[in-house]
Amino acid sequence: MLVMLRHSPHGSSWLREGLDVALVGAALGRKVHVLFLGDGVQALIAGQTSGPLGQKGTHPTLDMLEMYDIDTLLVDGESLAQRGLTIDDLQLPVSLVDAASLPRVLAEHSPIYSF
Amino acid sequence: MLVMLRHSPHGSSWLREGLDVALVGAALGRKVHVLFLGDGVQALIAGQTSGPLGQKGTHPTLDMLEMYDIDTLLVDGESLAQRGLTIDDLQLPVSLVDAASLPRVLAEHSPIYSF
Amino acid sequence: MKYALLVQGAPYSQQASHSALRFASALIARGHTLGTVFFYHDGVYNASRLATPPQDEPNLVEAWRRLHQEQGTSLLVCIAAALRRGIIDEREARRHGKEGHAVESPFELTGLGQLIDVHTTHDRLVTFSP
Amino acid sequence: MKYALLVQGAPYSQQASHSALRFASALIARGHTLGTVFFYHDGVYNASRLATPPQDEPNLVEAWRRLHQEQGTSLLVCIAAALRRGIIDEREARRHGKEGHAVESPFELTGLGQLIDVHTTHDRLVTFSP
Amino acid sequence: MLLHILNRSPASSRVPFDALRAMGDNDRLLLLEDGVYGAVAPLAETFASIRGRIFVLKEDLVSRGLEHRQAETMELVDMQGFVALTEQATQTVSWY
Amino acid sequence: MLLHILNRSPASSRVPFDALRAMGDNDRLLLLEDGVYGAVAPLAETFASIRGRIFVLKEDLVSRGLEHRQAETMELVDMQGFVALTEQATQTVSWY
Repeated sequence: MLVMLRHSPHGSSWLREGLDVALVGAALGRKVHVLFLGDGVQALIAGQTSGPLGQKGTHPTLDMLEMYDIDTLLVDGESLAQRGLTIDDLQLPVSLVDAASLPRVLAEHSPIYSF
Repeated sequence: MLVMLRHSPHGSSWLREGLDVALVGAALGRKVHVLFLGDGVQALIAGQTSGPLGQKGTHPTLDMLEMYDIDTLLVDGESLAQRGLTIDDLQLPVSLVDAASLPRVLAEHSPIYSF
Repeated sequence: MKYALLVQGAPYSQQASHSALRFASALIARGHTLGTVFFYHDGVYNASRLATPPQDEPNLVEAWRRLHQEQGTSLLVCIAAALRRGIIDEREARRHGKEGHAVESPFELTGLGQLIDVHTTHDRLVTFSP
Repeated sequence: MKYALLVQGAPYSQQASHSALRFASALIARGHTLGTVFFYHDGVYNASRLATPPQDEPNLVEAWRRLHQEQGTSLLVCIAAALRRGIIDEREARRHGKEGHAVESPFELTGLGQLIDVHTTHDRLVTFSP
Repeated sequence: MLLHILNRSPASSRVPFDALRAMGDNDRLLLLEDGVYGAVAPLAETFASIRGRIFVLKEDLVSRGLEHRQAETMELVDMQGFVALTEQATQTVSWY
Repeated sequence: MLLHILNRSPASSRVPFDALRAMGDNDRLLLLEDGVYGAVAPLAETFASIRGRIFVLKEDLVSRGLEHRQAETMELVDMQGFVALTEQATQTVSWY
């Protein structure tokens, strides 16, 4: 299954709730790939902290993905570039997806969840 | 007072709830002006209907504004143009606000509510 | 075909619930089955029995309930998303020492695993979000 | 100065409530008063006494309540926005024949007029929205 | 073939552009809710590259006062037409 | 002088552009929540016209891992600095 993450951390619960779907899928034995797209690429920015009121943020969850055997982290290159980011800015090793490959990533996965 | 309406009808309750603030303000004797901006200009498109499940929409409320002595309806011209609309497409007579006047509209009103 | 819907919008704030309910009627009219509606994110607010909409507006909670009665559709509410939002049933209310509850049958609090399983038991999943 | 806040985001879905609570602490630290918090749109969900967040996350309903206790801040909830969203108090529950309620003191269901009046009784209104 | 479902207008959101980039050559796009504002010129030009594969939910167009204003590249479907599109697609992807 | 408060990023939303158009010559803009993504190049160029009048909420920048990445045109304020901005402005306008 593919979990598309399109929302940024801290601003809303979309990212956290999308990650929960990925973790539960993996816990149930599904092969889970994650695609970061749009504002979702900002989930990967290194150096995030918890929120000022103690909101946990999502960066600790990202570090847990590997423990759940979720090791295919795909990142849309154009979304990164639009935001002035490169893979060196990210907290985890990822696979860049270029413009030509993006539709193929979606075509090759089923089911697809979009958060 | 100025009520800025920046959301479209039917998609969410922002527009309805913003209009309610305008109506209640007028009912309490405040002089209320309304500014349609961004997606909010779409509130004025003529020929709207209720939703397929019977959702009331906001077009009947717009027709009630005059009864509440809310007769200054300001519309951001650039927001209209971006959406391919002209004042002939609208259900009510409005005053167009051009780019130079927009900041002045905000400066001249207090309080300002933004929905 | 057997359909499932994922509903993620609050009922009186966004159009997602309306669209999902209309889609539900249409798929049934075309001879399909609606097996499951899964409520996640702010969609869990659709399950509140305390919702008191004005008489002249659609009663969405009632519409979901009718789907269950007429079609046997399961109305599943993600428990983790629901608890923090105050959408608790009698059992959770007791467990957390709260008086009163917001969810009752035919809505069921359940784990996210049920959303994952939807794909093995249904032919299509369509998402309605704010 | 005397401040009022308008909060329009659901508490566990959007950052608006967090920002508003932090702003509240900061303005008090600077010697101002927080007279009123008005909850509108999905902000009314902040008033649900049934919210049951995980222990390791901020309890926002509790944080609002503490503001009232420590500062005397009025916690006003728009009644029209609240009723359709299932945020009802005991009186509304009785009136609509519902058992159970989601709002209790120090949150108060009130009309939109109170939001309009804020400007005559407060020096600043700051809006936190999703 | 995937059916992409979009409820955002290109006048206020960048999500439509992400959806377009993710679409395969045979994929289809359905505009619904506030997405239908994108069916009208000049916003409709956003979707020029998927001519023949773009659909608009009629009920949502009508309730917004946009009936008969959609660009000619847009094919109208009613709710049952939307269901038919989901039958034909292997799966759906929602953009919001 | 008005204080405009923006929680949307120009990468995903058009709202920042509406806010800029509505700003007077002396008005100020505060970026907070997801708005702080706009404080980093190249998105920060969106706000080139209001140099000297644009502020960024530090806590939100830090929690998103963007500390020290903001453009030099951006002035950082903490929550108390945000309150100070609301003291100085006659009123605030929120863009979301």
